[in-house]
Amino acid sequence: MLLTQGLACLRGDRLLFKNVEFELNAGGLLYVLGENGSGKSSLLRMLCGLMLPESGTVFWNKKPIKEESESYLSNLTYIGHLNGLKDDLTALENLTMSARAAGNEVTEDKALAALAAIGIERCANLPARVLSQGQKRRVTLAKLWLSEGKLWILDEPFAALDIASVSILAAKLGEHLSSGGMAILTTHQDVAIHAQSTQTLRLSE
Amino acid sequence: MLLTQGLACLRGDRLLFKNVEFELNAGGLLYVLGENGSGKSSLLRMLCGLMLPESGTVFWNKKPIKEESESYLSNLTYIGHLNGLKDDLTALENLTMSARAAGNEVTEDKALAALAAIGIERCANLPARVLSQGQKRRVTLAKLWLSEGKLWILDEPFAALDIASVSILAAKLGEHLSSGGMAILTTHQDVAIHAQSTQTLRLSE
Amino acid sequence: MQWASWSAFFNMGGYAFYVWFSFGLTALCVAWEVISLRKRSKAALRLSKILAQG
Amino acid sequence: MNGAWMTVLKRDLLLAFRRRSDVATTLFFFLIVSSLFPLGIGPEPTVLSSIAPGVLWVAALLAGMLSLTRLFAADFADGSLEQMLLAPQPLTLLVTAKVLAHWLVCGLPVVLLAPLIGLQYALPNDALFVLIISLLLGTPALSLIGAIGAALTLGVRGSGLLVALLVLPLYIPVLIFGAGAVAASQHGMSAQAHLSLLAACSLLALVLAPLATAAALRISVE
Amino acid sequence: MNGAWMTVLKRDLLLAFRRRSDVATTLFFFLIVSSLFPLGIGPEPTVLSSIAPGVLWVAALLAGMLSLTRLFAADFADGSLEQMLLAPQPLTLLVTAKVLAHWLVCGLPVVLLAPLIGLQYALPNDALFVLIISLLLGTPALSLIGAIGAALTLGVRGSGLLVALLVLPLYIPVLIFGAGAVAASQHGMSAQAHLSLLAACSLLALVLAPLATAAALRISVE
Amino acid sequence: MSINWFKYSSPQTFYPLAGKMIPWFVWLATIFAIAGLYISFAVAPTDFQQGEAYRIIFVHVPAAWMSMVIYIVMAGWAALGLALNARLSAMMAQALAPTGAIFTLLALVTGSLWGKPMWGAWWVWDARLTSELILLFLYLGFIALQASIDDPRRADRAGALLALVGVVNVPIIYFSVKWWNTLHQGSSINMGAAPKMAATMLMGMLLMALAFWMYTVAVALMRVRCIMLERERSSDWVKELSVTAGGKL
Ligand code: HEM
Ligand SMILES: Nc1ncnc2c1ncn2[C@@H]1O[C@H](COP(=O)(O)OP(=O)(O)OP(=O)(O)O)[C@@H](O)[C@H]1O
Ligand SMILES: Nc1ncnc2c1ncn2[C@@H]1O[C@H](COP(=O)(O)OP(=O)(O)OP(=O)(O)O)[C@@H](O)[C@H]1O
Ligand SMILES: [Mg+2]
Ligand SMILES: [Mg+2]
Repeated sequence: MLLTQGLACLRGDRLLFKNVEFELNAGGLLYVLGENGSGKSSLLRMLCGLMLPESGTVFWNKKPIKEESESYLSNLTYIGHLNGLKDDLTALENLTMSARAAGNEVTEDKALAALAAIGIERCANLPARVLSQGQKRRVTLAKLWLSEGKLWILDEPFAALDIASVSILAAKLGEHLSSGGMAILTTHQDVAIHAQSTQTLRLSE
Repeated sequence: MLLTQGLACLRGDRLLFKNVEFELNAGGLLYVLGENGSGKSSLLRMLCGLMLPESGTVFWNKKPIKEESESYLSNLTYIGHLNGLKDDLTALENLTMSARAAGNEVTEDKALAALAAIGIERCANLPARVLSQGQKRRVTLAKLWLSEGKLWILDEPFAALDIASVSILAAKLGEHLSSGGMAILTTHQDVAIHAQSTQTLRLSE
Repeated sequence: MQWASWSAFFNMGGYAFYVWFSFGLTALCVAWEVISLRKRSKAALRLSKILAQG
Repeated sequence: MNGAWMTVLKRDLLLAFRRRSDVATTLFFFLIVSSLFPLGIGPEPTVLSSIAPGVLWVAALLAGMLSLTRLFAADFADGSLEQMLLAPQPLTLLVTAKVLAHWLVCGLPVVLLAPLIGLQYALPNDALFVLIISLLLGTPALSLIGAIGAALTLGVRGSGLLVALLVLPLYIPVLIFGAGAVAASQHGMSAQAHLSLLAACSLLALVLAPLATAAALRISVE
Repeated sequence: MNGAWMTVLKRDLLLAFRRRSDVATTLFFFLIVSSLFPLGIGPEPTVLSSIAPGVLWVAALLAGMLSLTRLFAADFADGSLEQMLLAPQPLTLLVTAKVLAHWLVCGLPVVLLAPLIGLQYALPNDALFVLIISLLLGTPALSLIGAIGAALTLGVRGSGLLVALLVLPLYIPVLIFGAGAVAASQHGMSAQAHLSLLAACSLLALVLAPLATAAALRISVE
Repeated sequence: MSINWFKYSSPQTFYPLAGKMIPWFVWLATIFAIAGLYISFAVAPTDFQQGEAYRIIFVHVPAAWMSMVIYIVMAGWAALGLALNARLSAMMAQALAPTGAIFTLLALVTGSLWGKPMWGAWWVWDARLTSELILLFLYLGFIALQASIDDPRRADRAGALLALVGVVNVPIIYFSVKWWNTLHQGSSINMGAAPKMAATMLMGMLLMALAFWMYTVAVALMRVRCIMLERERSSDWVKELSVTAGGKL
């Protein structure tokens, strides 16, 4: 359902990669691997449409994402390096409001359940500013439990997580894939995720 | 010559370490080790006098560094996480000016020789902004070849360096120590440095 | 011809300062722009030459 | 659709409430700047009241502009802006919610404070009234146009004064009509024409500025 | 000693030269702000020339203050500030070098541009002359006092307007004497007294401000 | 139809093409300027009201014209660049801006130099003068914005957007300034009152304007070449060029 043709990325005056092509269907998982600075995050941002490719196109259901923007975006859940949390809002407020701002009408109960699922219901009413790095990351990832989108694009989701949370997240990913979802991940860690079809894309300089 | 008594460090409301004590004499090398966030950089900054300790004192030649500030600082060369390079100055300008601003009157030739010693004379006339991470680090480290100070305090000097530069720097450190200098390092890498006496200080949570 | 003599021409009916300043400044701007562009182009070529050879 | 819009508005208002001191800073800036002039110019009431419309409007304009640097900066730094761009709702719409929140928090208080300062400048009552109306009609345009500048200078170095350079020239029509309205009423003329033009400026800005801001945000996030 | 001082000065000047556009922004801000007032107040030359001293001084003050946010920010972010603190030379001395560089780059051009704007405000020749002298004597105080604010707000969020709050009240004496000098000469009186007071302000600031700035820097770097 | 525009819009092919075009425009500019200067100083008669000072018109008016034309052309290139994501268009917009700013400045300065002997004041807050001043600010904003963004592609697009916003605003600014002036009080000076222009004067102004125009094209091409060299610094064609041109450096 997600298809790319001849993607190339220019940063400054350096060509990070060119001719990146893959096809991702329902239930498929794609790993994007490479060293620091090889362009993984740039690729994911391109797939989301946040960055314009130097050349090439990204297709969703056979149409360029530019033309299909609304249906594509309502199917997309992206979590980048940045958490997108407001220091002055509580974990719960952060989660509810960011879901609602993305057009996903969630109740407080649902949001609380999502926080519980990833094991931080305890912090629900603490302002994000006092949370530790890993806890912040988990509040952000709780969004996945509320997501109704088919395509998940996650930039180093396991970074800063402790072992227990990593396996919770891996299980959630497996569940998403087995129910016909798609996922694209970058990671520097080795995590087992259960998927029907797994592809690997390696970026190198 | 450098002596600490009962150093403690409080960050936010967390006590990072307490009761850190050591003595470092001519020719001595001190490794400061510990996980990320255990307080290594904070300790080094305390030793320089950039941060006030929560309790305890740092002595230079038996006097608290506060009282001996001028003689201490003119013997000290500190290189932290940050490179202190100006993007818009060339590598050579950066090196010369930062040495001169520290009261060390160097000629351009000397500075060029320092750059050559660490293998980046080629980049001497490029603005720092176009240098790669490792090249930037090397321009900063070139200061050691110009330094006349006895005490070197280096925060992760080997980070971002390639193998060749690591051994050049290790050799320089060995030379400094054998001529009666002192050095305090943090590092996550295993590098062999030739020293008369080596101590290790491990910070843990 | 308008001008009785060269000095009349340069005097511009008493408005020499204003007229010649205007025209002179214009010429100066033009010259400065052209020269600075040539310099800039040379500097760019020199830098990429360093990059090419280094 | 509406839900997302309301959420963005509510979130920004909530954040402003939790950060009350930031909001107060804008007001103080307005107060201090407009109090500097009597110090620089002298206490003569007739002079002061004749320059009051211009000075108050310029102070409002500077306060609004300087508070604008913050409009998207925090969202940009913490990643919320990316998420806003990826929402299925049109970005233009969400931008209006953010600008409305900014206006409610920074524009409206300035409007309410202005008559107080107007009194210090010995403005007569009906001019004070026109001052409030003109600020009410004009400050939305300031927020809307300023948003373009704020979006364009996201992540740019030394952005503090750059916003000023981009935005102040675009503010000039608003300044002219706004100060003109007050001056007209001071001279016993009708402020009607100026006020209508001011409203027209705001309407035009309401139509065009969110589009431009959204485009600028997309460019900045890249 | 002298060498380090000269080097800091030279480096900052060189950097300013390489970043000309940043410097230019300050000047343009000054220009734009002082052009806004006629637009708000009206083109009448007599009114304009009577408010010119105050307006020009306030604009200079705002431009100086807003450009100050940058004074230590880059050094703080890239680590040069740490190195400056570790230099064996007294920090107070190095601070004066940085402030001098800032004044040469942001203050002096404003002083030189001011008469041009004074012409736009129909100031007579001798008032223009006093304007230049007063700015020459007064702007160093602005830079010196502003440096304290810039050092205090390093690494504090939303610092843009916070600096304003800290610094503007301290600027008031300078504003009063500066604008007063020009106004006095406009009214045919001697500007001597005002100018002496202005010079006294600058001298006092020269003695005290570097000490305070150095202390503030030590606190911020921790 | 047969021309492949995309070929010429790549910097690598446009660079030498521009290099060949520059001398032509320089020559044209020189010829027009000589003719224009000849008319302005030798042919045009003395004005019975303003004396010789009126000869400033031969730089003032063409400079004022160019300042406006260049802004529009610049915005046009910017819009094209934004719409087609064409790098060359954005570079052209960037290359035009400084020249536009210079002409604006020249119009202001020569206007002042004219105003002093004619009105007795260097400056009045007249609608036309004020809007020319604001135009200068718009140019400067564009230049400053582009100068402070490091990523050139982003700088292009941000600058283009600003230029477009400015173009929408220019008429609004112009009319508001006009209104402002007329509503407050009648300005005592009216520039429209200049004497009916003789055909020779018009001719002189037109020639000078043409000279400025050709000069603008030549300078913009020169600047666009510099921008290409700087941006594609690490590409093969620039490296090759720099090495072959090395002897001349
Ligand atoms: C700083 C002062 C001045 C500025 C900024 C300025 C600006 C301009 C501008 C923008 C134009 C072009 C307008 C158009 O073609 O529609 C123009 C044209 C002109 N200016 Fe000025 N001007 C200034 C001073 C003067 C003075 C002092 C005079 C004469 C006393 C003057 C006489 C003219 C004339 C005759 C034209 C041509 C009008 C036309 O083509 O319709 N200007 N000026
Ligand atoms: N605005 C920019 N201008 C120039 N170069 C840039 C810019 N942004 C990023 N880069 C460079 O692009 C490269 C790719 O960055 P990217 O973030 O995509 O890497 P990554 O593979 O995700 O690395 P990591 O594993 O560290 O997350 C880096 O080398 C970076 O320096
Ligand atoms: N201003 C501050 N307020 C509160 N906590 C802080 C502050 N600055 C640092 N810390 C905390 O102090 C701890 C020690 O930081 P420090 O930089 O000394 O660690 P480190 O051992 O050098 O780590 P690394 O190996 O990553 O360099 C960290 O956990 C950090 O979160
Ligand atoms: Mg990454
Ligand atoms: Mg550390």
